[in-house]
Amino acid sequence: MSLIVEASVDERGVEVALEVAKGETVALLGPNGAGKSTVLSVLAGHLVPDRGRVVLDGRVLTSQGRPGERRTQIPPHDRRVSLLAQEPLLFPHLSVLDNVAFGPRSTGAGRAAARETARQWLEEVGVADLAGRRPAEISGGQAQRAAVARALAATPSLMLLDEPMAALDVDVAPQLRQTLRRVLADRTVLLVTHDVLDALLLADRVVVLEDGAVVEHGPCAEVLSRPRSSFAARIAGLNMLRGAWRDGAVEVAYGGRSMRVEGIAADPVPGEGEEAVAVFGPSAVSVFLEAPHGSPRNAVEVTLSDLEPHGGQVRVRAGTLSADVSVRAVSELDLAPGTRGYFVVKASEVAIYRTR
Amino acid sequence: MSLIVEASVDERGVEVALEVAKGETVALLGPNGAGKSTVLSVLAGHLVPDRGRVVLDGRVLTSQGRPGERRTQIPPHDRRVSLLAQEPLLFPHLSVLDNVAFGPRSTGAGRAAARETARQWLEEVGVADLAGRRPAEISGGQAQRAAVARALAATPSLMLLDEPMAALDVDVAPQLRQTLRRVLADRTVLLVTHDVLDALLLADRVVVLEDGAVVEHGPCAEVLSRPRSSFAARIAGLNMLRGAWRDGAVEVAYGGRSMRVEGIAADPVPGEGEEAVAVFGPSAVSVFLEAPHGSPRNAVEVTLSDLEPHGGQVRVRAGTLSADVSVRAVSELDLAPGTRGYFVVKASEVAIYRTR
Amino acid sequence: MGVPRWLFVPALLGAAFVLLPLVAIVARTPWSRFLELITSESSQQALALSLRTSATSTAICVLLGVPMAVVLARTSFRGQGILRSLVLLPLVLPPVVGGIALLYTFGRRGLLGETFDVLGIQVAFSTTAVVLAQTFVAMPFLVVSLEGALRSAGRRYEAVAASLGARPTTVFRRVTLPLVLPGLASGAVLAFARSLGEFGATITFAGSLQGITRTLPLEIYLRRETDAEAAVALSLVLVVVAVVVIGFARQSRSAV
Amino acid sequence: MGVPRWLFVPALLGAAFVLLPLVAIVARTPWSRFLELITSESSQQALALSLRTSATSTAICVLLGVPMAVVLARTSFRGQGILRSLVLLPLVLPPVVGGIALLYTFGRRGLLGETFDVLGIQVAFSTTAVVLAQTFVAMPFLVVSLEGALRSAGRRYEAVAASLGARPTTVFRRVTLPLVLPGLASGAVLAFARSLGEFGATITFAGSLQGITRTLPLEIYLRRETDAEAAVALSLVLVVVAVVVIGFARQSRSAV
Amino acid sequence: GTGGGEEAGAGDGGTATITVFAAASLTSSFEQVAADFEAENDGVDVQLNFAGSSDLVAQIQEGAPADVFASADEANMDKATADDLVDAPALFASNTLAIAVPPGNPAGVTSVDDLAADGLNLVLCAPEVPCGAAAEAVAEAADLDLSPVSEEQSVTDVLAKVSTGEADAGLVYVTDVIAAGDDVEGVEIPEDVNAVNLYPIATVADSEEAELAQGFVDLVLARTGQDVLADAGFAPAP
Ligand SMILES: Nc1ncnc2c1ncn2[C@@H]1O[C@H](COP(=O)(O)OP(=O)(O)OP(=O)(O)O)[C@@H](O)[C@H]1O
Ligand SMILES: Nc1ncnc2c1ncn2[C@@H]1O[C@H](COP(=O)(O)OP(=O)(O)OP(=O)(O)O)[C@@H](O)[C@H]1O
Ligand code: MOO
Ligand SMILES: [Mg+2]
Ligand SMILES: [Mg+2]
Repeated sequence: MSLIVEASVDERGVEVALEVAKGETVALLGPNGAGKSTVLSVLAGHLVPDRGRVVLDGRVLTSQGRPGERRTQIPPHDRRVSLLAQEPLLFPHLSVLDNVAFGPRSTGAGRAAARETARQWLEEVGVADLAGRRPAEISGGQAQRAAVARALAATPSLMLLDEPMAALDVDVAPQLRQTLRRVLADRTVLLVTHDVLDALLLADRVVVLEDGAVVEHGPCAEVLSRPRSSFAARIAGLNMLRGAWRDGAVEVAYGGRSMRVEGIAADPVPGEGEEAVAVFGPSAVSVFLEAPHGSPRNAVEVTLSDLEPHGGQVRVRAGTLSADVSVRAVSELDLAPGTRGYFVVKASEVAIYRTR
Repeated sequence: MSLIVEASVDERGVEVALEVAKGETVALLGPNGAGKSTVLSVLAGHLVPDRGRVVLDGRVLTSQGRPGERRTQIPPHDRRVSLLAQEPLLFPHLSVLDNVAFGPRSTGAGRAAARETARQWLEEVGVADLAGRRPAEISGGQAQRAAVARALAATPSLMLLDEPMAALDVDVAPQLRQTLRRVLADRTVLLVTHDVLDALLLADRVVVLEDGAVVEHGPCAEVLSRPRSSFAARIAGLNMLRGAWRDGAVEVAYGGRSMRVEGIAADPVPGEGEEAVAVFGPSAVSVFLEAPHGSPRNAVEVTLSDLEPHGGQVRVRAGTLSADVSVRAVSELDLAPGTRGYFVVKASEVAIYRTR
Repeated sequence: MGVPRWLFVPALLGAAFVLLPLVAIVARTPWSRFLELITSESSQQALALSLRTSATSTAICVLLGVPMAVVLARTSFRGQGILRSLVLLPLVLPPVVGGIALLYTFGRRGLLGETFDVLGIQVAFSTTAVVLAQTFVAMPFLVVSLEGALRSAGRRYEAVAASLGARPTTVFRRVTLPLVLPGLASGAVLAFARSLGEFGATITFAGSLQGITRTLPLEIYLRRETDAEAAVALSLVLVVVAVVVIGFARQSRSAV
Repeated sequence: MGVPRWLFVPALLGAAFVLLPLVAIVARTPWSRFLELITSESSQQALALSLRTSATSTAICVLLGVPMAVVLARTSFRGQGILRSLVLLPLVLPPVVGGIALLYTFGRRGLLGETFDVLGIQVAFSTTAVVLAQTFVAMPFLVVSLEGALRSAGRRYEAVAASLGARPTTVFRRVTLPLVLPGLASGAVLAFARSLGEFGATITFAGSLQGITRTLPLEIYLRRETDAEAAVALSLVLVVVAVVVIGFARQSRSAV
Repeated sequence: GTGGGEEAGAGDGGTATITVFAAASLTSSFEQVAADFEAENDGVDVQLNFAGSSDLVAQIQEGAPADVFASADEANMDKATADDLVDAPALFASNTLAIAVPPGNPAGVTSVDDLAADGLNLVLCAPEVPCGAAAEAVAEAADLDLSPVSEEQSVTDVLAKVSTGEADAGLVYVTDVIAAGDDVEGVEIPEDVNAVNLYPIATVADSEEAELAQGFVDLVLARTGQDVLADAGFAPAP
């Protein structure tokens, strides 16, 4: 492992342990306030954890509150860890070019060489024409791109990126994503994002944080196809119901009622009474106004909260569940927010597995 | 019209004219640096245009460099225009609650009433539990939500929102989108966004800016289904080729060659030699390794630049064009970045129309 | 963390340079007579007068100086640069010349003397004159530090407040002032300290009447004529008072 | 735009209060003898000496004061609060007492006197003593304004720089210093102005000899004994020099 | 006439105040005289304003509320009489110069002639101030070419340089040597080369308490005042 972290920050309710292998890119996902930026601050050395340990390439960067171990807190500049924070924070007194050249210069490059490197990175993120401007004279998205270039131009052992793609226009986002994909390929990276696409394309593994703790981790594809946390399910666009495995079905409490959800249980089959989740895609869900008859079906009584267009179909939401139905179905059934009905899904479309 | 704007800011190369009707929400789209934030600054009164006029509900807020007209520049606080900027900029010395209560208090509400209003808005955006914290003690996304609440709690004649949904997690984005949809319904709003979904769900009309000028405007659905600007096409996820209408086809220069694109020309049919665009969705595009034979087809020779998963299929990009193909096709044809081939689309799937 | 190590060398040198003379004073203080010296009636009166007048002049500096700083930092008009330089002048004027200038202005034969005479106000040689002299020399301190703080705080938060409908007065009271409070506090501390140490302008403009215009620095000066050690002892009192006041100001500030 | 209207009333009052005494000085200046007075050899020498020593002491203040301000603003250690108050003390010490303290320290029989004697350095009655006196009184100005600027600039940019691999020295040189340049400039202007006007500590510590230790303020005092009008004329020269220097500093700063 | 003030304006236990402007070198003497005056005159309060003589003249010129002015030299009193600010002055004391040397007399100064020695750190008052004029007179009378390392603003400044050992010798008033106690040692200057400085006192023309003011002047000139002054080392006025 290149990076091994264990850190508790009591004031923020964060207690996290995770690892990143050399050359691996790990996406850190989680709702607002989950503790993602906090983890990055600890890694960058800007925040001293109450207890914890950070080891990068065998070097102890932080060791705090560990009995029998020497307190260590390597200062930020000596960590070979670069952080692209949530705000661009371009140095206001330097031109965009010199902002990007700052990293190379600081790590020993000559002025001309650093500027040359900087120019290349600005080219990569598509703002080379703004090289001479001051940060106050460029737009929000342009600043974000320059900040990405600055972070990339530094060549650290570990890169921390906090939502590098926020504030970027549709035009540049895919282009920058390609750039990142290429340049991050052989770097060790921890990437905070709210965008599944970023996770899928850029990361080898994802780690999901909720309320300051790791609730799930694994290869992207696995986490996104078989989410165990509700957050992962939501970002994967999947419906998830959680309950106890009893008698060959998951007993779920939903909307104040208890019900049994049947499906295909994956190996290892959950033990009796063990926590399990039932997961199914919105496209597997049909919407009915009356409770359907016919046995191998799961039906959940719902009140529609919201409809929105979704790639040629309509995504119908009801609480935490959603269904994708055709436009025709919507108009035939006269679906609208407030309509009461049933979300129905065949047992063969439901995957059931243990949560750990 | 509730709002009428005409403004030129020479230093930023911006020259824009647009209108917003009373109670209407207009989405302002455009690439980074197009001038979106600049327009909002002019409206909010923070930037004095070199030439221009801003009229809100019949009241002249700005009038600059217009011969025969009195110079006017109503100060920001007197405009009844509230601006949610790209950065949250919460007052660092006030609690989150008092930040949100600031607008109501400033416009005359008592302390208790203002706090009550503030509490409701914090509830709406889902950070009511952070009411007592200082801005420095909350996460980036939480700050963004509080800033949204603060902007909403002020009850101005015109609301300006600059990317209100950036930095929000997948969890809260839809929820906040619903909130905005409800509360913006009868307000006059100008909304800057990079997200088509925001435009579709929240806005009545969209205005597309490119390089400081309005290149296109109209009802959302129309602009997104029949884009006339390449930016609108891209955010709508459509392919667009632009050229001159000659002999019943659009003559396009693409990849250094000239070719003819056939399709269904919409009324009014373009005049001979007039500029026209050919628009088609990625799902209408097939990918071949050899030039296909058989007549009513348009084929573009391309070099694949990039492939990414896209809702069960794979989106294959080549320059500005993209095609959605099945995973099987990708593996059968062994498609990869760098592969040379042909994007082929039936004439019946191509819409052709004039650009103005 | 984060501060280059070598910086501590000149920092220590600087601290030593400022602190050694203080140590020297303490070393030469006649401790056996110390209590007697500092509890004498004239010392007590002088100290009380110094504290009273310095507090008043600091208050006036805040009342007039904050608006000046705001106007200098937040507006621009022709001649602003010259005005800013002129406002700094009491800094550079030797205090006695400042005292003369005040006499020329508020004295019976001064610019405003007649006006004041008609109003029946006698400014010179009264406690009011002490306050005026202190205010004159202390004002630039407050204005300069506050203007700096205002400039570095920038206008972005004020813009946000205005767009939320806050009128300029509200913005000033609820955003501008709280944001620059640290700058205002250190400006006020500077102004208070300068007032407390003021000597030249006071003796020239206000005279040196026990209990009325003889502040602690004047008392020190007078003692020095006859008893240099006593002057040193009293200076030490001034130093202690200043340290206490400054420390107190810091504490209550960080408590806010 | 944006400044509450009513603020202009106290601002004007404050400006008038500071400016009227200057007007009064100008009004009393003996214009017929003005040129003769200010071009006399002693005046010229005093002015030249003042400019030279003030520039030197400002440079020393920057060299030692910047590190002190950085250490105070960017580190925390036990006793820092007291140290900060102590560093402010030369502000509150009546200059004459400051001069005595310097004598007790650098004088022949002072704390460091013997050390200096051994090194063959004679501080007293030399131009060096003038520079030391000016540095002593001017240092707190630089430290206080710079520390304020450092605190309000915050540490976020420094954190970014460190995460880009910049060592503390690089951060200091390429981020911290440029960011607080306005604060440093106004601190240096304050220090220069205070040095230029310094009287009490100089006369007490350095003495007063034409061309060597008699700076312009000392010359003004001496003239005043025999010819008050001449003193006023020379004060005006001091004022003009100060305005020019301050104005110049501002200009070159905004040009950066 | 020590009783002069008794019948004056504030005689019957009122709260009359007179303000005496006196040269700083008179501080301790005049504090004593004022106490005596208050003791003799019930209900009368004497306010003392001490500063350099030229400061005091400037203040009186600008309308300061003074009743009595005592100067350390005739030049400053002359300024006041020239502007008709004071009534006819009377000389009430005189002072002569002495050489002050640090305790132990490290440079071994024993006579006026030693002041011209090479390498001696000599401090004088500047010629513009009274004690400096006197020093010039001494140099001339003794036919010495003095090259001081500093020409100070006031006697106090000269004394400070000497008492701290910074200077090897300085010329100050005899009274200053006495007041400084152990801080300095005095070396007498022979009468034939010494200079005499005269102290005049006068009532201020605008005084609202003219009788009390005259009473104070009288007290200074009377035995009581003269004794106090003699204790401080002043010689009587010629
Ligand atoms: N203060 C300034 N001075 C000069 N030019 C500026 C300034 N701020 C922005 N610009 C330039 O003006 C143009 C418009 O900027 P604006 O901020 O309006 O863009 P935007 O559409 O909001 O972009 P984004 O999506 O990145 O926020 C850009 O080219 C930018 O570089
Ligand atoms: N300076 C602070 N002091 C105390 N609590 C804080 C501070 N900064 C953040 N928090 C709290 O700590 C928790 C974790 O915050 P963090 O910034 O790590 O979240 P995040 O996962 O980055 O969220 P986002 O997606 O909104 O950026 C949140 O509950 C937040 O309110
Ligand atoms: O009037 Mo003085 O104080 O002897 O120079
Ligand atoms: Mg965050
Ligand atoms: Mg913008």
